[in-house]
Amino acid sequence: MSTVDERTPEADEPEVPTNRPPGMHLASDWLKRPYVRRILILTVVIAAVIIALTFVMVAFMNMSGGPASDIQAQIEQTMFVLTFASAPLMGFTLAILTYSWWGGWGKVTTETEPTEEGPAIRTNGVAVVTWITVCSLLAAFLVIWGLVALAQITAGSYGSTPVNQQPNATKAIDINVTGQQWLWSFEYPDNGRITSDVLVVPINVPLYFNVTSKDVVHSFWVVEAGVKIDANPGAITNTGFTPNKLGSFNVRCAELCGLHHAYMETKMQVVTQEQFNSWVREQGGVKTS
Amino acid sequence: MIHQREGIALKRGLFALLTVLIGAAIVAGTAVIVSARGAEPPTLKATVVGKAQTAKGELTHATLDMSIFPNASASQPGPNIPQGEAAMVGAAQGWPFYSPSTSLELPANSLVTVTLHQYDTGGQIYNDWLAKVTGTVDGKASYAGVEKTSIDPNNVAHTFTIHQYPESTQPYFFVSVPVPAQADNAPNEANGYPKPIDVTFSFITGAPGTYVWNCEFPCGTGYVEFGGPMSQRGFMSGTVTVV
Amino acid sequence: MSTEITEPLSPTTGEPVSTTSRRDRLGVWLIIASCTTGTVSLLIAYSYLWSLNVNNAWAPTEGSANWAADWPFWAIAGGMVIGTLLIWRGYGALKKGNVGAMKSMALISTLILLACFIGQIFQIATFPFGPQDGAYASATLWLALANCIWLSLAFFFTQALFNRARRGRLTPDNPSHAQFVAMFLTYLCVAALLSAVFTLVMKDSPNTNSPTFGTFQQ
Amino acid sequence: MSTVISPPGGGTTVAIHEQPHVPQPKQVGKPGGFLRRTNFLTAVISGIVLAAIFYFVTVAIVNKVTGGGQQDDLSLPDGLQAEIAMMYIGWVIGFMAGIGAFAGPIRWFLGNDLTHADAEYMSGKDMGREKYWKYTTDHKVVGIQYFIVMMVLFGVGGLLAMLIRTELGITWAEVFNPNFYNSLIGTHGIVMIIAMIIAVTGPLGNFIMPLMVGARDMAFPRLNALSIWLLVAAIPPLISNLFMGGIRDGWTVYQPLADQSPVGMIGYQITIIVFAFSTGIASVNLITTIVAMRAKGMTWSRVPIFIYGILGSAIMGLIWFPMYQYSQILALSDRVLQTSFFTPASGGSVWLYENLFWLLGHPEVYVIVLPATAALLELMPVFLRKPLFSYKLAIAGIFGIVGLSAVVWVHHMYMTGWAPASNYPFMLSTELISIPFSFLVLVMLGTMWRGAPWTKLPMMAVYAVIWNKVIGGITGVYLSDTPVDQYMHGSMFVVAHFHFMLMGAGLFGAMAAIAYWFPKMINRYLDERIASIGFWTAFVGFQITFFAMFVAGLQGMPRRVLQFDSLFNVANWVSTIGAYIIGTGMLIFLYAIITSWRGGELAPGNPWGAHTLEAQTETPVPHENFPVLPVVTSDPYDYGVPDPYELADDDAIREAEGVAKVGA
Repeated sequence: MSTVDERTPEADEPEVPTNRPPGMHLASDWLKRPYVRRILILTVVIAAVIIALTFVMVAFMNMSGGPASDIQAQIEQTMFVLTFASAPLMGFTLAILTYSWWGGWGKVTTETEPTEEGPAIRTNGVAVVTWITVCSLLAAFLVIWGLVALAQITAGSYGSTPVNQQPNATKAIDINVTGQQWLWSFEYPDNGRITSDVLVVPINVPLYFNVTSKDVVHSFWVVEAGVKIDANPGAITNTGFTPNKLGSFNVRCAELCGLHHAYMETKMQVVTQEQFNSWVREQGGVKTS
Repeated sequence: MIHQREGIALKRGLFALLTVLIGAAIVAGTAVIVSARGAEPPTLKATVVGKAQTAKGELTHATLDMSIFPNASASQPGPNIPQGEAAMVGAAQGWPFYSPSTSLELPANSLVTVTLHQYDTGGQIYNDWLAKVTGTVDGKASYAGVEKTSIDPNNVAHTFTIHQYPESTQPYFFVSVPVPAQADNAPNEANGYPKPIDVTFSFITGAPGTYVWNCEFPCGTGYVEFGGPMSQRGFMSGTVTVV
Repeated sequence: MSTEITEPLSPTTGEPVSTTSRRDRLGVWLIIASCTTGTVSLLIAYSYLWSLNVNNAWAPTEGSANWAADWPFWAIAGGMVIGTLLIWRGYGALKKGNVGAMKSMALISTLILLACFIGQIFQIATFPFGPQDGAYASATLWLALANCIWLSLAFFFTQALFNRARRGRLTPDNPSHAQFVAMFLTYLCVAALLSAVFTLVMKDSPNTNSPTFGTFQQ
Repeated sequence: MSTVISPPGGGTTVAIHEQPHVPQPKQVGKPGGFLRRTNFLTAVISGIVLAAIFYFVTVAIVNKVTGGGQQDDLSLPDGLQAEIAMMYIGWVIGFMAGIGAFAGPIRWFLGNDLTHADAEYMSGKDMGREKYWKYTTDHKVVGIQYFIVMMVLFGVGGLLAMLIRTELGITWAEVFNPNFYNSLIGTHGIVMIIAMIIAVTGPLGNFIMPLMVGARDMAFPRLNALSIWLLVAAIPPLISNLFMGGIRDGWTVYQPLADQSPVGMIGYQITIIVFAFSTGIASVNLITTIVAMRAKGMTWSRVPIFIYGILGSAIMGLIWFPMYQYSQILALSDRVLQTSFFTPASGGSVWLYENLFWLLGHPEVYVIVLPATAALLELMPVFLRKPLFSYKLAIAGIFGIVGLSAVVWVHHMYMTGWAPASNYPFMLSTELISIPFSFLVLVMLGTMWRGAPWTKLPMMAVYAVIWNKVIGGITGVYLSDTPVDQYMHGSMFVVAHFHFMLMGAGLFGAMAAIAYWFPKMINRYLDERIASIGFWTAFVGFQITFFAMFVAGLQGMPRRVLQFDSLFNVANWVSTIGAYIIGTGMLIFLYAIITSWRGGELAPGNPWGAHTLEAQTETPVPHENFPVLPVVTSDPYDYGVPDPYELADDDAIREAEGVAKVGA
């Protein structure tokens, strides 16, 4: 087989058992092996491709006009970080996969079972320990980053603490979101309890949503703002965000809710404070002081 | 020997192809049958009656005439969903329904006047906001001749609510009109139903698009009375096509 | 494995019964583990609904007059415990070679469990609420129903022990089935006692200001 | 006892001699007794009869109670709820009675224990094809029965999948009525989930596992037959829901929406309740067999890794399935008895349902993925002629997953708002579970490392599966991260992700495993060429379908919708084309199975030169599996030649790193 020379060691490697310290321990020796070099190159290439793909993913996420809030921006940033962090390991895995599949270590294409046995590698302390360490560190990093990001987002959307206890949210607007089969309706308790089928909100003002349902479970999803919370019957859930982009965005239902689930959609119009006040007035409400 | 092998390979290839074709045929057949079984009722076109002056200038004026029956009867057979389908979904004579059809077709950029003849009893609606008239011309509807912007939320029979189809390229469209209930002891007339309450309202359609509409009053069966006719096309929900 | 066997062999596999019964015991343990999860999910349902009091509809209608009486739960559980102890007792006697004791113990235990079964049905029939009367009613009803099903099983098992002892299938050197039944009954007792404790301890819900269904009033 | 087989590693063999004079209980009637007269046909007949009886009796009772009038309380669901429920229950009981499932308990109750003759009849000894249609206890028969049932389920689920993609591909119209579409996705989901749960542990766990541990049969042969026939009895109610209004709530059938569904929902609930029994019984059987019936000398450090995979899967199924079962029991009682566990207006909680459901719902994913992964780990050394890399790490990975699977379910409920604070700990546990998974990845990579693969379909499939696993893994990292999940939850991205895990890793892994053990089960080779064509066509189609679905999800397309913004059109068109390619590939693979089954090339006892025990007995497998029970003297991975690179350093490193030397 043509690949035999790759599987037999380099000239400077011991052919027979010796008492010299294990070659595996010398990274330099290890890196001299041709297949190691090739795999490392493959790793770099694949990792680069993966990282490039992240930009494509985020581009897709922003196709409908987002991000319309810091929360969505933060979500996209988190995606970048997650991908960057896990790209090397993923690249290495796929590199070995590709290399072995492509036949870098040889191939047996015979009908009968192969006559040649591979190297009897039962385990390898260095490899195991390194791998476990790296994976654990990676996981630890992802968790920590995720926890911090979650804490920030929760703060940004007021988590579940009432809005008046929010230091930065003194002028926030309360909005009662009602999901029912198969409509969203929005009530503005601060503005004379006017009700609307479209979510009209002023830009750069923190919004605080109380969400509930009249019947089954819905999920209140302001797509471009990256905010999602279930509307549960018999319970009130909270979320919120600060729109930072003028325009019209999508509000969807993200939990199957029956016949017209697919049509349970409406718009979020982010307008200037003046436009908002005039809208409130023509709805017969009182404008926020 | 080799020859035989190839013959076998060819034969097997053909049979594999055959398997795929059979599979495709099964899928296609099922799709056709099912899609035919669940077909929407025949389209109800709004009749154009001429021109009308509106805030948006002179527009084509079309009218639409529908009735809401509390149950099927000899005089009103009810939506003709296939017999088997009816049995499967437990469709009962007692299911209320919009008549003559639930698949509506309206002319684009025109004034549409809808008249509903309402024969059904009712009660309280979950969301008081839906007892308000929304999206019609100057937000009013005429109830037996009286113009109102809202009705008593404790005495609603049904609503006629057109809402957005998940399509951002077509104009946003939302119309919701509550329909008051008959008195429970209203005397029946010859056709077995009480004297109808007539509700008339007009709205202006925009550019062509597809929408859906449904009743928002819990007039079905099951949990919160939104099962049965409420979750079955052809009774209390349908499509609106603006052409 | 040598041929001089002091203990009987399983007629179907030819292995010594100690081997097969060790295997069967493991199986019984696993079944009990699985059943435990089931009981736990009923208890979760009870305590979770109790803690939430959704829409203020935990309590059965107005006032605390409609809580189910406590003593039936304890009476039934007590009966089950006695029945179980009898089976253990019979098993002990059986191992010592006293088949007659096993027979009588199994018979008495059967009668006790039958009484419990009837009592359980009576309790369900006389609950001061129907299944529709809110979360407490539902959860309590199902704790009782589950117990009812368990009891019918237990009755079947103990009666079977009696039959098998009579037919000479339970012998001092092959007593394991009595032990399996006793093990399962013990689990049933724990389940029954747990539901008795839950229904005793968790009555008025701790959550008094749950939101009214479909509104924003807390 | 003429033939003596030599166990791997060429150890000594001893025979457990059948005792010639085992004292037998009195033989009642002919061997087999009642079971001589029962088979599938009698089962179906008695099932239908009893279903009819239950139905009409209940109708009579209900009419007596309600006075036969039209129901006046509109809050009751439409249709004949209790009647239909009782009909299904009647079907199940009647079917099991007709197949003879109750004969055993009754005989035990009366004390007429089985004789050896009875047992031999029940295990289908010297019986023709009809044993596949009877309550046969032989694990080889049960394995084949599972194989057939699994393929039927995949057929149904696949058909529904094609219908779904057709609807989503035709973006300009509603092909199906929305309520039918909703029940379509629900039925597709649950049928496929059931099929995947049994895909490996069913056929291979029953047929191969006892051979692999060197046992003559499963620990509880009659429970084995019970589990398969319970499964068969459970399927008709599920499929019939499509003709009774359907389940319009997705496979998770979240309450209380499910209460609005027509009577079809009852079919779903009965099916899950029965299927949970079937799974529980099967798990008890698998675990006991693995723990108590291993061959002499097969210590825990010599057990093939596939066995560990089955064991882990069975443990999770055993412990967690009752949660799902009870959630459906309570839902059924909400429907029929009007209790209020999940109806908030009268004190129920939707969060209670979601918790009970996902307490199984997540471990179930590993119930599916673990055996498939373990099967690949099992066959890689054979085709690479190398030992399994770091056997103990693989075991650690499997049990790490089993342990952690119990504490991650809330990541399905990040966005339900039931306890926002719980998102922190559960995000932690969810990310932690990636560590044991990484163990398994390292084992696979290490086994590949410097090995020359024998390019047969099973080995090539391993590459495909690992690729899918990596994609599923990285997207899983996004979803397990609460902030990102806030965008992804309930979107098509999730759908694509779990298809990469369940189908990409689970189903394709199962296909590889089937291809590997097909010669042993059917004693004919699986037609390499046709099967490969089918496999790779399906694989390519799979990538197209679900990468397009990722795109749709990122663009913000929610799950379970039949009409959507034209922004998602392109992605869905591509996805549908890909789905049709998958269908084509799967049909070709199916044809390969059928044709090889009927007239494939006969296979020897050990077609791949494996060292595991099932490869040591001849094919077709004798009724007693092994003429002489084997004795194991080493683990089955003693492949390969001493490695010049490693000769010097093995022990030094192991001492240095404290990693124990594995195997012989």
